[in-house]
Amino acid sequence: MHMADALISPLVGGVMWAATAAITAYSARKLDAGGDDRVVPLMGVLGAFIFAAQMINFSIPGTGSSGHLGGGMILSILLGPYAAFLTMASVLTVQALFFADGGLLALGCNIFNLAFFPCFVAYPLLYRTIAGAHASEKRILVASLVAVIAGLQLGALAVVLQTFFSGVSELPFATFLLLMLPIHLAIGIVEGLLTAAIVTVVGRARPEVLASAAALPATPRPGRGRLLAQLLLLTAVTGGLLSWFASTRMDGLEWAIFHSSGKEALPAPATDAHALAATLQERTALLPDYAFRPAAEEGDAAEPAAEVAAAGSGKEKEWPDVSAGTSFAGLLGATLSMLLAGLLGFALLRLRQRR
Amino acid sequence: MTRPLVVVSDLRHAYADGQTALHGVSFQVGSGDRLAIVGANGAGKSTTLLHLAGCLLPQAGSVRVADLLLCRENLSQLRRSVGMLFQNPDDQLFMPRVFDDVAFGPVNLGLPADDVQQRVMHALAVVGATHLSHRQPHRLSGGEKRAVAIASVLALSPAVLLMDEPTSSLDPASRRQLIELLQTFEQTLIIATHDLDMVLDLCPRTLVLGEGRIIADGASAVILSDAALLAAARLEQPLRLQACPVCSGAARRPSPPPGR
Amino acid sequence: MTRPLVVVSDLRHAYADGQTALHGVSFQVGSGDRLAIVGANGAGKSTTLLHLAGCLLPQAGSVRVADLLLCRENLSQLRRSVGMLFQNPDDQLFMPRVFDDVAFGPVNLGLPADDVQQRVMHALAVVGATHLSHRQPHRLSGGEKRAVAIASVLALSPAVLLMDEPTSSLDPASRRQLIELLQTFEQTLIIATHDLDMVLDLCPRTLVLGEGRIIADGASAVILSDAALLAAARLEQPLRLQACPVCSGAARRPSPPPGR
Amino acid sequence: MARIDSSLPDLSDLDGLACRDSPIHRLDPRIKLLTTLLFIVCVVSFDKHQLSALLPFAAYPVVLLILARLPPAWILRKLLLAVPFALCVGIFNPLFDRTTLLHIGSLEISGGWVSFASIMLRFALTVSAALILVASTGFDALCLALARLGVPRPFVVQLLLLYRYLFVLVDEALRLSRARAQRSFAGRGMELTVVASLLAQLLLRTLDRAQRIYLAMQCRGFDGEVRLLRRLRIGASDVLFLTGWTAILLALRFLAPAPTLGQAIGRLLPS
Ligand SMILES: Nc1ncnc2c1ncn2[C@@H]1O[C@H](COP(=O)(O)OP(=O)(O)OP(=O)(O)O)[C@@H](O)[C@H]1O
Ligand SMILES: Nc1ncnc2c1ncn2[C@@H]1O[C@H](COP(=O)(O)OP(=O)(O)OP(=O)(O)O)[C@@H](O)[C@H]1O
Ligand SMILES: [Mg+2]
Ligand SMILES: [Mg+2]
Repeated sequence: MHMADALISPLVGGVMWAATAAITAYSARKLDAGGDDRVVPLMGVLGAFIFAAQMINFSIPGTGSSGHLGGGMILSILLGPYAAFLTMASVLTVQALFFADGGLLALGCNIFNLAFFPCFVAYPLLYRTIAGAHASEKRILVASLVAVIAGLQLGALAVVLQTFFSGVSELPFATFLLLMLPIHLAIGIVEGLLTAAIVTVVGRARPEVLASAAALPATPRPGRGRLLAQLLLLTAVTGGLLSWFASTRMDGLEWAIFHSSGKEALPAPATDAHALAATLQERTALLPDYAFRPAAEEGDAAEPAAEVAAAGSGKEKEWPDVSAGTSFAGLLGATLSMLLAGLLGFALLRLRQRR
Repeated sequence: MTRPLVVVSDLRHAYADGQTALHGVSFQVGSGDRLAIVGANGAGKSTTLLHLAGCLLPQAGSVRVADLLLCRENLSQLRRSVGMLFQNPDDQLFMPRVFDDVAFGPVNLGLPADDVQQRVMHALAVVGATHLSHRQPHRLSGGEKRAVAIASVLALSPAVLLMDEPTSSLDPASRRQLIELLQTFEQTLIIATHDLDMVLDLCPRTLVLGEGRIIADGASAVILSDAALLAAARLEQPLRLQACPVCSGAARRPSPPPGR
Repeated sequence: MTRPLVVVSDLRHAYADGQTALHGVSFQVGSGDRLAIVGANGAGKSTTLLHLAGCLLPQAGSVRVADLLLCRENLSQLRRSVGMLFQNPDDQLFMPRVFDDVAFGPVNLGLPADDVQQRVMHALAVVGATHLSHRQPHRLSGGEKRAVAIASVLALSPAVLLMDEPTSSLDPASRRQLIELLQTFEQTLIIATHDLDMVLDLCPRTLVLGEGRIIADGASAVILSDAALLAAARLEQPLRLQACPVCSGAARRPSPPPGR
Repeated sequence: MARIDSSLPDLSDLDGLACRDSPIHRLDPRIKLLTTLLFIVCVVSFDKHQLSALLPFAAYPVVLLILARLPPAWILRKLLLAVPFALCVGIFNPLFDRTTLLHIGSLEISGGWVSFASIMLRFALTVSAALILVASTGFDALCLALARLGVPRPFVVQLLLLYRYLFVLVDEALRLSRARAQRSFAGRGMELTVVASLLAQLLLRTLDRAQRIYLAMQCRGFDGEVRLLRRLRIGASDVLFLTGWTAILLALRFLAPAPTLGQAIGRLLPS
């Protein structure tokens, strides 16, 4: 599932860009240090393979809908995490540029969701742990299933978080999450099965391919620690800088909220699901809330979740009344400027034809 | 003679990128005939075959096979009477074992297991590949792959067999074996190829395509010795006719090799 | 004659899966000679060429090109005097534009930009593909791809040109053009092929491989008319040396085409 | 995904468009890339109920489209192809946000619909800007720009190879699925096991191909480094383009002339 430019704020997009840029640079450095130049064409062609493989779709049993191969996990199994990450990143870049899947600003989010989680989390922590170096076919099946599902769930969660923090979509956090996770569980099961089946066939036909990839180091432990630390630091710095910039220089409303909520200590990890849900709802209420009020009223942001319903019915607070006139004026102005743009275009066109 | 089994009339096709591959092609093939389709690279041979096999639907004009009009509704019925051999056997052999691959079509027809077993063994026997049934397709030699690919099509006992460049990349002995095998077939054969010597051995009738149009349609012996026609279609005489002093006075003889 | 440019002695090679591809192959090629390597599928032709190109290192025996022994240390030096044309031009044209692709080798040699430019344009001119320099490889026709692939090898001005099945999947006219182009070359040529008619036109000398061993080595005219030898190697006489099916009584005459 | 199948011709179209010549095509790809990014950031940085301030941004794609001589119908078609996701998420806004934000006559328009419209507008603007960038630059030039802007080399080489072999492998996959369709009847032959062995077959062939490509690269002196010969040069027109658009975009972003203009006119109108 791709994030789109239209749904994210520059802050979220920027932070994710910074994070993926860091991982890309890190992976590229690791790859250079590996010193195996055979991997260069291999990565390129496997990236093209992922595209081609997505053309061949299959029916998901019992649903009548069809799915296709995602790619992050199978690339990790064949190439190891670093090369797999770079390959997935390039696949997503081509999708963003040519198929308008996502967009340039959302590219950071998409690479993070669809490449980082499978390659740097699910593969080393789950697949490698379960399958080991010389896996039996049963272990491959279990490992692929678990790892692919986990990777996809993390990705889906990240999509929801990014959407939520961007605040463009009105979908409440919990609802969106409840939409996303089950769908991605179903997709994950099918994709896990498919991944396992492919790995098994390749393992039978070319055992050496899997063996050489399994011999590659998965993320080495100290490296992983440092990577994560760097990532966190970088993310924090970018986030802080951008939100400061935003709150002082741009129109600030949305960002100030984010900024202040970002400074609050995150709620302690909830031990029971109920507490978690409550926390989530509280946070959910935050953004819809601010969206309906002028900046002045923005103080009581911590109102309970019932706010959503109240705002939904739209009876008590007639906030937008004041701005109805403004909005009308805005539309008028916009129409005029569209007209101007059209005229400009027309003039250019004539000028060109004259030449 | 026999009444036409395949009727193509005014078939046109443009690919999605705007490239027009066929500008109105019409021909008929009788039951049991063997037709060769020849022409330069990009002339439209493969596109024509893909229509007959139901892989592409006509954008204009029509295709009929065994009195069945090619359209979306008739597709799966039409595919039962047509078998297509793709140019590269690797494209066609996608199951893990030779047996599974040959059985793929019959199983999808919903036949009972015994029936499938029998069809598969028969098809493998026809191409002389019974001993390969438990091998993995990608470990076979080029000639073996070709034989298995043919078996996987024969297992559906199609009335029409379509072949796209069946002899390319085979060594001369495997090529000869294939030609001899095809000579024993009684199905209707339509072969797209650059191998004009094979045409001479196998197909009484030849259709010459050029830039999506039919340039000539007639007896192979006549067409393949018409040097001017062939040159116009970016072809040349079959090599055996080039060397023959009777058939081609002007043809280049191989120069004597210089001594070392 | 000239002193040997390429010396292969007792070359053996087994692939990682245990398959022995070469069981001791020895031959020499003089500067400016043209040698054809023929044999059945899997005979070891490509494996031999890969050694000469420095893509594989000898496991036993030795390979010398221009007095340079093939070993890990000499590899990059040796590759400057050898150029290899792979069977599938798609595998060889890996850069986004034709120009970049032809420039790939010279740039890697570390030549200054002007020099590279000049070499590229010269190489493209030799194969008549100057007009293609800004095209993208995936939009070229089969024959054009082949020409560009040759240019990308020529740009390194190698002393020895190795070619693996250069005529496969070309239409007859493109094949003829390629043969005529190669006839103008003065480099040493070593060609692995199934196209024995091309051998007759291009290579005075032929080496026959069978199951990793040399079966015969000598003048093409002699070898290619020795039917018993060729049959043993799963080959057959070049088509032009075979009897003309139209004239000779024994050959099957094509039956008249069915009336339409 | 049948989409790649049907988008591939579009991809070739893109190549064709990138080969044309126009003032925009001649600009340095780095400049175009940076301007496009700035444009996208400006567009998405507005509040979600902003519609009027967004509309003037349409000037950027319109002007570039015309200067670059790209067919508008083509961009529109691509936009429509990519619409579903933004639509899927955006369509919830009217459900969850029903506060009336705007009266036009007796018609009440809720905030949800406004933000939905805003999402769709953002979508149209950002996607068309990215499409124009690619269609007027070409993939290889963009990769070159990325390399010059400091993107790690392995990643760029990767992109180049991926793009080159996309066409080759998609063709291969198309042939494989055609061969499968040939022998599939009445919906059978689409099972997971079949798809898995089909994909495994494609993967094995891809691995072989990668090996052959590597050998071909080695034979021409490949040592792990792919060097790109072409130079990029930033000229006066590039500087002009970048500074001009930066000024315009920032002005549109921070001065929001449309509402102001509208208000000014609104005051003139008899209310
Ligand atoms: N998938 C495709 N998309 C766009 N154009 C195509 C496609 N396939 C073929 N073409 C074009 O259609 C025309 C006819 O192609 P076709 O494959 O039928 O030729 P052919 O006679 O089989 O050639 P060859 O001898 O090279 O196999 C060519 O110009 C080709 O470039
Ligand atoms: N990468 C490989 N791994 C294992 N075995 C291989 C490999 N490449 C070739 N072989 C085997 O080595 C032998 C020689 O192969 P080679 O490719 O040299 O034959 P060839 O004469 O070029 O055949 P063709 O005419 O089909 O191209 C064959 O038995 C083949 O199966
Ligand atoms: Mg064809
Ligand atoms: Mg070979």
